[in-house]
Order: sequence, then structure tokens, then C-alpha cells
Amino acid sequence: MPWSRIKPDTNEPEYLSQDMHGSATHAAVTSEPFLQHSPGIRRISYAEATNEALSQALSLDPRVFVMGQGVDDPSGMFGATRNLHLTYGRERVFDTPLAETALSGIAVGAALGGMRPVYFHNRPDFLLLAMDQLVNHAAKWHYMFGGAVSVPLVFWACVGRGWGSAAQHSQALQGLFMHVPGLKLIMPSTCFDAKGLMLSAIKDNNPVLIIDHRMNFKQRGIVPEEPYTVPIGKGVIRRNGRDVTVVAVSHLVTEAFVAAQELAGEGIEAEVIDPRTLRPLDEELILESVARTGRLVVCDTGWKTGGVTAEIAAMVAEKGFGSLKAPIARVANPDLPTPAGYTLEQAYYIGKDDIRRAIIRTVRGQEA
Amino acid sequence: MPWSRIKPDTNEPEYLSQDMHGSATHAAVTSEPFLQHSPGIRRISYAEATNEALSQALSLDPRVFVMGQGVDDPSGMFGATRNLHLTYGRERVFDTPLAETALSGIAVGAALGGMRPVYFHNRPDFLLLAMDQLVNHAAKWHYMFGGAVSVPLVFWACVGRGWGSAAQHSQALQGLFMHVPGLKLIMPSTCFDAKGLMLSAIKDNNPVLIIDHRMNFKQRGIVPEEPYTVPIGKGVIRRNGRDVTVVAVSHLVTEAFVAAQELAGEGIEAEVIDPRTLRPLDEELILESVARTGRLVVCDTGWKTGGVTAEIAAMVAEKGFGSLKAPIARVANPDLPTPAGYTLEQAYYIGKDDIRRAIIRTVRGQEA
Amino acid sequence: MSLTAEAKRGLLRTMLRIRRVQERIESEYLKDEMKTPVHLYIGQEAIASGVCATLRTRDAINSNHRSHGHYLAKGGDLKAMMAELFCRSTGCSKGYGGSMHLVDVEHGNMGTSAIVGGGIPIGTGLGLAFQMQKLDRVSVVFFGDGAADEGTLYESLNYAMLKKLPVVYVMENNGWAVCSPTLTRQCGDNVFHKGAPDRLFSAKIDGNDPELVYETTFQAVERARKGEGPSFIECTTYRILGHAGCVAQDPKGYRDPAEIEAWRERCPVCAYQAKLVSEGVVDAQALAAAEAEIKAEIDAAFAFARQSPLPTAADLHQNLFCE
Amino acid sequence: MSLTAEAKRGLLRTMLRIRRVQERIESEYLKDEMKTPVHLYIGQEAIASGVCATLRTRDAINSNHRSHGHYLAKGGDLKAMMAELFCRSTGCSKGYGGSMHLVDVEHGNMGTSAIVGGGIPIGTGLGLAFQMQKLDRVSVVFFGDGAADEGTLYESLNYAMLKKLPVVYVMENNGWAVCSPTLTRQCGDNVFHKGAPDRLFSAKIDGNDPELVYETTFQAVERARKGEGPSFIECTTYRILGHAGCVAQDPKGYRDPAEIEAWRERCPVCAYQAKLVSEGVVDAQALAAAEAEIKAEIDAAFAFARQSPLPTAADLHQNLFCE
Ligand SMILES: Cc1ncc(C[n+]2csc(CCOP(=O)(O)OP(=O)(O)O)c2C)c(N)n1
Ligand SMILES: Cc1ncc(C[n+]2csc(CCOP(=O)(O)OP(=O)(O)O)c2C)c(N)n1
Ligand SMILES: [Mg+2]
Ligand SMILES: [Mg+2]
Repeated sequence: MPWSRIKPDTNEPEYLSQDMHGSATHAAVTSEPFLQHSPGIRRISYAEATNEALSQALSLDPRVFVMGQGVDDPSGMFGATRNLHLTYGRERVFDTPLAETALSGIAVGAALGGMRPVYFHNRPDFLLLAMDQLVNHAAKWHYMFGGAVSVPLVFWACVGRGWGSAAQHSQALQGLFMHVPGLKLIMPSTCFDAKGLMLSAIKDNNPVLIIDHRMNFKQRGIVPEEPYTVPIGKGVIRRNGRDVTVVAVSHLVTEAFVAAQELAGEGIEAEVIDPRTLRPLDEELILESVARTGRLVVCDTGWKTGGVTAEIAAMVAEKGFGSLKAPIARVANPDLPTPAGYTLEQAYYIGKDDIRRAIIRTVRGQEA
Repeated sequence: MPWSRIKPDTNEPEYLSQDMHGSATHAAVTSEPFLQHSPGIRRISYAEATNEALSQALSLDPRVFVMGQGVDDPSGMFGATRNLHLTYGRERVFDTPLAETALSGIAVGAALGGMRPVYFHNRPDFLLLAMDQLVNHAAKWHYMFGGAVSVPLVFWACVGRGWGSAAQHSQALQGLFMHVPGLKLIMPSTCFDAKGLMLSAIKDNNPVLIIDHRMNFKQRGIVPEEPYTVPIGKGVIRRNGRDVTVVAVSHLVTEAFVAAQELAGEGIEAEVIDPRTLRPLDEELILESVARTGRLVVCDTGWKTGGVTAEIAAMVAEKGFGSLKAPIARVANPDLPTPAGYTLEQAYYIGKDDIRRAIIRTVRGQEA
Repeated sequence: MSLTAEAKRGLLRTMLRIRRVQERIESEYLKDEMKTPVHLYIGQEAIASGVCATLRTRDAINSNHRSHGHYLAKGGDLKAMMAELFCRSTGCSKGYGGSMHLVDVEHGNMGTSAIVGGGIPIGTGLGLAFQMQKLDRVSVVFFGDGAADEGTLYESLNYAMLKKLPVVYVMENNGWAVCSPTLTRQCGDNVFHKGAPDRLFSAKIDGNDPELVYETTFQAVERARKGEGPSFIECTTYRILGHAGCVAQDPKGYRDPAEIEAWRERCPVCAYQAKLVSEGVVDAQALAAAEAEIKAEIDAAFAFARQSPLPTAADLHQNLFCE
Repeated sequence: MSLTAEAKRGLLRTMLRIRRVQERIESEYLKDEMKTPVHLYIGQEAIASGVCATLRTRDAINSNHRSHGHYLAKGGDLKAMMAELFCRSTGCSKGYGGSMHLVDVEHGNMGTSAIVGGGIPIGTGLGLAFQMQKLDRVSVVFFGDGAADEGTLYESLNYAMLKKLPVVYVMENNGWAVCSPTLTRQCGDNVFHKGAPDRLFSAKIDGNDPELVYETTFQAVERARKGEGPSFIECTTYRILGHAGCVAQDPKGYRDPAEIEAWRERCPVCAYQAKLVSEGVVDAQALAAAEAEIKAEIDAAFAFARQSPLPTAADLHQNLFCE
């Protein structure tokens, strides 16, 4: 795969250190408040962080298992599941047929039967075959039976991008899933969170969907070795700023951060928020920031209309209107299927420059 | 079915007459500007209006056919398809197996093969089994092949409500579908539009999803007998008002209208907008109204978070911010699966009173 | 495997109980107190009764919209069921589920889906969980001929065979899915029984014969317990009443009255009762006693349901998530 | 039904053309000019070639991510295909589709899906459209063993049998879905051939024998044209190269090198060429001429693609909707 030529290994930006606080896991391995600049700190890739979380969950909890097309193959789900079957056996880390509809229901049933499945779909596009089980079943099961039963399972998918992945292999469908009550939706942006949120998701007694992004997979970040959890539903501020709040999702956190750093030189101080969890959303964190900055830019890797940027913008227009000094800006992919060709991809995908322009427009009231 | 005891036949409210303008169909039967109070005007039910549209499409265009579970049974999809098979034969109006996944793809294929399928799903809940074909295939086919092929098909589903329909039989899932580029999404609220938009949808060369609502089905309205179309993407003002813009979807148009009429007595004049089409959305109409009123309440039959109210609110917070004098209010179902019990249903569903409260809060800045 | 007299009486008792409960619901439905769509099981009682008689408490079942019979045969509490139909807080699903969403964890009923075919993979997954935990538990999935239209059945069967899961698939072919006859939806006069015999024990049997259902399921369950994999049992039967609601609400004309009549004459409850009487396994007195007990239980359950509190607006936001 | 020498030469020619195109793509892939995931068809040429030789221009095909062979065998223009792989405006999908989304309306290729199993119902629906319009057209659906895991295959087959649609299902069982062998995903050593013989003509054949593929498909297509309904043909074969990309990119270790070697020796192109030479149907000179022609066509197509314009940002919003 020519992926490596699209996005080579890079270190994560030096975000505010406050995001590195995890909390104790069910294994009760509490970590000291974690310091970014401590000596001997370990940097690993995003894929390795996810892999480590899975490995630790498998070793700590016999109910956990990992399933999905190719979880035991050499590429190991872009590295996320690589070699786990060698340590934990194919009884607990196993390949599945290409039958996403039934296998999703089988995961639901296994959860009802006392297990904690982690079902890997390599792309969100394929989750469209699992919608009935995810939305009609998993997400409703606890409520529909008055709390008598619960469905502790994790679905995972990784957004594709680039190299002509095209319309059916690069959809960032969080906008659909964010609409579904009963489902928790996580989109990490750092290696630290990838590990801590995976462990939280597995520990959670409800259906949780984690959507990762290929653009994050090769980045390297600081990750403690011991198991830890990051709370679901809590965002973090990745950069402080007084002029505008930028909420960015998944790999766009990096793009927003870089845009913000650049703009600091031009006299604009943008605060960058990484919600980490889209549902439940950390509304307080966002509202509190907008209360200080009075301005909001929302950035998402999915389509614009009816997606994640819509919900965050609407929430602030409803609950934080009094603080707003300028129109809310939304930066998201255009409302089109992803085109295959690279010249079209370049025009299609948004990034740092789009965010930069939106920030300037929001702060200065005009285009850059 | 005890439905009749939940919502008996009623006439539609006397909306502004401007909503009754249709346009010529492909059959070129142009109607005179249609007058609500002309003598001899015909009132029929919503189900009859849909039925008449289908019947006319079947008779005007040999490529049109109607498929779906129970389209030829005695209940005839709540009346929408009743007896059509008697006139047009079971070759053109036919029952299908309960295989929503494949049958959706079969509809796509039939459209590619030169037909114009109208596929009835009696509830949106079942569309979750059709997501792969709807989202990965139908909605992308024209774009993905550079315009070489097109998929003229209509999917239809009717939102259930009440009588313990519960979590899997009463979802209003327009919030999901509104997010999908390449799909047109229609939610009529009057008998006139039910007919005219069905004819437009069938005439359209793209995949169109019509979501109706059981609450509309027994209402009676004025409907011309000849075929006519209502343009996709154009909303209408159902009531003029200077103090606040209320955008309401599907059967909530009636609820909003009644709330607005009541409030007129209390000195609040609410403008009620029926977008009719959610995608493409008539943004101009909404923005132009908000420019006059400075206030916005958005009402939808679906869930709040990440749904239709989010998009409309966000759109105005982005493009109409300068006109806004108060926080945008969203009135939508709570973020929960639908509970079965009627006492819980009563607490769950929103209606006139919720809209009323939201209007008052938006206009006066405080609860009623 | 031949049934003791005791066991036969048990079977009949279960069938009678289901029948009387369904009849009572039917006859009271127009009062509009049970504000939930009911899908009655009259005519199909031999299937749930025969199948569940082979199961232990900890074995699991999964069923569908037409689940009253399965719930009761598996040991479900009638009070909790009736309270659910009356949408009360004392219902098995606390009034959140209604008639189509019964649950009974204690007896292995982990919740019922009303999406046709939706329960099939879930029941399969329960089998996977039992196998992974090396539990001596079996999972039974009930579904209709309508669900056999859905691809998820084939995906699930394939997986169960592949992994040799302890799952028994029980298809109740009652000839109809709402107003569509099976043969307008499926390409043959019996649904495919997938797989070679060594991979899938499969049988098509008279679903109105409770002993045959029992015996066939018994073999399937034994196989499952021994790790020999899944089974597929197609039971032919008939739904005597309408698809949903009560008789007065059934649309007319989609079924030939003669067809209904013919099946009424093959009523599994009457036939089995007559058989056991002629075998001397039960007598009129015992039957009368059973009827009286059942009636008393039903009266009590309806009274319980009617007296139970309704959930209130304050309950609405409970249980979206499990802590 | 026995093939003329002319027809045999045509088959070989089609196979050779597909093979050489695939080889050229393989050898140039690391240049990173074709920025689209390619799924090469090397080893499976006999199937597309044999099947499409039975079809008329107006008959339809539907295929999957591994579609270059189907596209070419059905008459697809190589220039338009290569331009698509180079993501140019002159591509068959104007650069919006890439390698996995080829289209060729003129030859009945109504667009290719990369969702495994996604094309199966679409091809079935084309059959429905032809039947409804009483057109003398047949729809052929190509799919892999991986797609046979998906329930949509069974739903589609059931429907095609029910309605006796003019559809031929061609399953290319190449033993693998990415890195998963068929037997770790399916419960038997051949996929179920659904339906009784009068409802579904079905056959499992050596997919590396182009004449056998031709003859079997010919029967199936005849049946379809006569209104006798669908057919299901399972062709065993092997994908010689990796799942996607070029050889250098294929992960190591998931396949036994001996397995690959054994299948390389059964190469359908070499074998058929040798057969036709020994039959005296072609000679070395004719072969050399064919190779030269093909090479010239490929050179021209690559040159055309490289010289063609790229779509620009201004094109992005084209064609979301059809007027
Ligand atoms: C996926 C899906 N499609 C359609 C329906 C509507 N529906 C409810 S029950 C039913 C018929 C089911 O027939 P069958 O499985 O034979 O069960 P029976 O009612 O005969 O017991 C249908 C079509 C549904 N609930 N779910
Ligand atoms: C629904 C779906 N699931 C998974 C994938 C990822 N995927 C692409 S090709 C492939 C293997 C397909 O195997 P097969 O159908 O046998 O075709 P082959 O590649 O062997 O030609 C998989 C799993 C997909 N594209 N669609
Ligand atoms: Mg049935
Ligand atoms: Mg394969």
C-alpha cells in the first residue's frame, strides 16, 4: 500500500500537557499524573497504542475478544490488531466471514451472553451493512427492556483516505452515528487517547463505536505502558486562546493546532478543543470556551450537511448564543461522495488552510 | 388497528393559500393557479392523495412500478397503494420478500435497467437494512461514474407512532438520511404536497426518499384531480408572522401552525415555514424569514442530537447570524429510543405545547 | 426419548396455558387497555411448548414479534408479561417494551426483537458466547417463514456451522407473513435446509404435533450439547388469527376461509388433548382442574396488570445507558 | 455448442489481452502514477473471457473490485480504463471512480461496486428490468467467494428463482478473500448451490478452463433467454498475485508458496495457448502477431492516459445529481 507515501511517520504536536491525564482502569493500575516532558518517556505509534490497549484488555479480562475481517492477518488492521492472535490464540482473536449484518448481531448476542466483543470493521463504509444491528438492536437493547439486559460491545472502524479510495472506501460516517441514542461515539486524535479510550470503551457496559482515521495511524505520541482509561464524554483543550474556539475532530485536531500556531504569529490566538467523544459530547467544555472567546469554528472529517459540525454549531447557537460575537463557521468535507482522482481529492479534502481561512473570517469578519 | 382512535380524520388547517401552487407535470397538465376557496374543490385524505399520485404515474409512464412488502394487500400501505394492483396488475404493483437489503439493490438495478421503481418500506426502521444500497450505491452511482449512469428511484417509508409501536417501529430517521449527499429527502405535510411531491420524486432522475408520517395519513386536504408536480427543494410559508420564524417538519407543521394561531391572541406573531424538502433544503426561504423575524424555532419529529434541527439551526447560525436576536430553539424528540408504554409515549413525543413554549421562550427570553 | 406420561401432561399444560392466555388477550383487546400491537400465537402452541420442554432454565431462547408463546413456554412469568402488555412498571420490560419486546433473563430470554430476522444472529451470538465460555448451554432461535426471506438467516447458519455453535434454529412456517403467502416470497415449497448432514442436522416436521417437535428438538439439543453443532428445524403450522391485533381487526379477503377452517380442524391443542385423553394420560377431571388453575392464573395476572402503576414522565430518561 | 476455431482464437485473444494489461499495470504500479488501489485478475482470465464470449453487446454485466478482466472481456475500451486508472478526465468514469469503479454503458456495464456483494442485487435488478420490459437481454453477475459470505447473495438468488429472472450468477472462487481462505469463512468445501434443479441451473466447474466456462455459461444464458430463470456457476480458480496493489506490496506469509506455485503451473493463459497450438488452431506466428497487437494497444492506452488532462477543482461539484 502506498499509504506510507501519503502520510509518513510524524510526532504529534506538542499539545497542552493537560490532555495526558488518564484515570485508573478496572485493573486498578493508577498512573501518576503524566508528564509530557519526563525523562525516559515512551513514544509509540497510534496503531501500537491501540494494539497495546487491546492486548492489555485481552490479558486483564477473559471476557474480551477481538473479531473482524483480517484481525489475524499480516496487516492486522493497519497494525491495530497485529499479532494479537499469536499471544491470545485464534479462539480470542479471530477472522470472520464477510457477513457484516449477521456478525454484528452475533457480537450483540455474544455480549448478551456474557462476553465483551470488540468487532473491527476496517472501514466505516462497511458499517452501513451493520446498521440494523447497531441502531435497531445494540443501541436500544438496554432501554427497550427497562434495563434488564445490557450490551457491552465495541465496534471499531477506521476512515480511509487518499490513493483513490473513492466513494465507498473513505466515508467518515460519524455524522450518522452521532444521531443515534444509546450509542457512544468516540473519535480520538492522539496516541494517548487511542489507548485510554479503547480501554474505556471495552470497560463500558454499553455499545461503543470508535472511529479512527488513517491519517492518525502513523503518528507517534507519548503513551504510558501501564493500562489506563480516558473518560468517555470528556474533551480537552489542546491549545489555549482568547480569540476564537476551534472544535476539531479526529486528525483535524492536528490541522487546527497547526493553523492556530501559525495564526499566533498574525495576532490571532485560537483555542483548540478536541472533543474526543462525540456522544456524549462535552458540551460544557465547548460552551465555557465560547463564553470566553465569543467565536466558534467547528471542523469535522465528514460531510457538512447534517453532520457533526451541524450538531456542535446548533448546540452553541442554542445554549451559548449570548456569548457569540460572530457567525459560527463550519469546516467540513463538501457534500459529495469522495471522488477517486487525486486532483479531485485535493480539492475535496479540507485541512489546515481551510481551518485557517475560517478562523480568520470568524475573527476578522472577512476572508484572509 | 386502533390507529383511528389515536388520530381521527380531520381537515387540514387553513394555511396561507400560496402553498397550493403546483407546476406542470411531465404529462404537461398545467393547472391554473389553484384557489383554496374555489367552489367544487375536492378534499381527499393524505393516503388518497398519495394513491392518486401513484396511480397517475403508473398510467402516464410505463417505466414506473411499485414494489414493497404488502403494497398489494388489503391494507395497501395504510391506503397509499391500496388497490393499485387491481388497475395496473401485479406485474407493476407487487409484493416482495422480506429481504430489504437485496430488494433495495434490485430496485437500484431495475432503475439502471431503464425502469422507475417506487419501493415502499412501511417504516423507516426497516430502511436500516437498506442503508448499504441506499448510501453506498444509489446515492453515489451518478457521481462515482462521472455522470455516465443514473438511478431514478423512489424509496418511501412512513413513520409509525403511538400504540406502543416502541423502539423499533416508530423511528423518524430523517436525521440520518439528511446527511447523505446524492439522496433527495422529502417530508410533505399536506395532501396537496403529498401528491405533487410524489409525482416530482418519480419524475426525478435521482434517488429520492420520501418519509411520510402516520399522523398525516388521515388528514383531509384540497387536492386537484389532474397530475401536477411540486418542486423539490422549495419550502413554503404556511403562516406569516413578524416575531419569530418556526420551521417545522412533517406533521409538526400542523402543530406549529396551531401553536402560532393560539399565540396570535397573546400578541406573538409566528411565521411558520414548511420546508417540504429537507435535502435540498430551501435555505433562502428560511434565511429570508429569519432576516425579518430575527428569531428561530426548529421543530422535527426525529431525535434532537445530530438531526434535522441541528442542520437547520447550524445553517442559520452560519449564514443568518447577523439577523439573530435570540438563541435558536430546537424542539425535537428526546434522545431516547421510543418507549412502548402510553404514559411514556406522552412524555416522549413533542407537539403543539412544546412548540408554544419554545416560541414564547425565544420571543420573550423566558419560559411561558 | 419417548415421553413419560408426566412429560406429556406437561406439554399439554403448556399448550393450554398459552392458548388460554392468547384467547383472553384476544377477547379483551378491543377494550383498548393493552395499548400495544399484539401478535397472537393461536395455532402454533405445539412448537414453543415442544421445543422449550427440551430446554433447561439456563438455556437461551430468542424470538420475534410473535413471542408470547415462547416467553411462556420457556418459563416466563405471566404476571410480568401481562403487566408489560398493559404497559406497567411491573412489566418484564417495565413498560418500555410492550408486547413485542419481552425479556426474562432468569429463564434465558435475553430480549425479543420486532425486526424480522433481527433475533437470528443475536441467538447465534449467544451460542458463540456459551461455546467460548465452555458453558453447557444451548441457544434456541425461533423465527417465522418471513424471517427466512432475510439474508441474515443464511449468514447466521453459515457461521454456526463453521464454528459448530450450540444453536438450534426453529423456523415456524405458518404459511404467511402478514398478508403474503410463503410461496409468493420464497422459491420453493420448503425453505432450503442449508449444509451437509454432518454439518447441520435439519428436519422439516409437522409443527402441530408437540411430541414430534419435542423429539426432534431433543435430538438437536443433544447434538448441540455434545459440541456437534447447529440444527435447523422447520415446523409447518398455521396462524389461526390475524397477523396482529384481534379478530375484529384482521383485514378480510387475503386468506381463503376454507384454508383457515382446515387448519382450525387441525388445532394442535384440541388434537393433543384428545390424544392424551384417548391414551388415558389425562382425564376430564384433570383437564378441568388444569383449566381452572390456568383461568385463575390468568385472572390474577390481568388483575395484577391492571392494578400495577404506570410509568411516569419522570421515568422516561431511565436506562438509556447501563452504568 | 462446440467452439469454432475462430471462437477459440477469440477466447485466447481475450485472455491474453487481459493478462498483458494486468502485467503492465503490475510492473508500472510502483511508479505511483496510478494512484488508485488495483486488484489484479491474473490467474482468473478464463472466467471473464469464457463468460463474456457468450454475451451480446446489450447484455449486462456487473462485477466487483477485481473488475478489469470483466470490463475488458465485455468489450470495454482499454484507453478509457487506463485513463481511469490514471484518474484522468478521459477515463470511463472521468476520474471520479478509479480502478474499482469502472463503467461502460455501451457494453452493458452499468457501473462497478467495491462493496463486496453490493453488485449482486444490482445485477439481479437489471434482470428484473429486462424481464419487465420484455427485452431479450441477460444480466451476468460476477462475484468472489468472499461475496458468497454475504446474505445478499441468498436474498438475490431467492428472488431471481422466484421471478425466473434472466440472471447468471458467476462465482469466482479463488480460494481467498484478502488473507482469509474460503474454508475459514464458509462451512463447506463448496458454496451451496441453492434451489432445486428446475429452479436453478447450477454447476461447479474448473474456472481455469475457458471452454468449459464458455459452454456452461452458454447453457445458462440460453436458459435465461428462454425465460427459464437464473443459473449459478461456481468457477474454481486462483488469484496468483496479491489481493491489491503489486507483488512488492503483498504481505508475506499468509499463503503457502507451494500453493501459489501449483496454481502458477495451472496458468489458464499458458495452458490454453498450449492447447490451441497443439490443436493447430493457432501457431507461433499468429501468437506473435497477437502479442504485438496487444502490446501496441497497451502502449497506446498508457500513452493516452498519461497525456490526458486531469480533472480540476472546478469539476468537483459536477454530477452529484442527474438533471
Ligand atoms: C425487517 C422487517 N421487515 C418488515 C417488518 C414488518 N413485519 C412485521 S411481522 C412481519 C411478518 C413476519 O412474518 P413471519 O416471519 O412469517 O412471522 P409470523 O408473523 O408469520 O409469525 C412483517 C413483514 C419487520 N418488522 N421487520
Ligand atoms: C462489505 C465489504 N466488506 C469488506 C470489504 C473489504 N474487502 C474488499 S475485497 C475483500 C475480499 C473479497 O474477496 P472475494 O469476494 O473472494 O474477491 P477476491 O478479492 O478474491 O477477488 C474484502 C474483504 C468490502 N469491500 N466490502
Ligand atoms: Mg409466517
Ligand atoms: Mg476470493
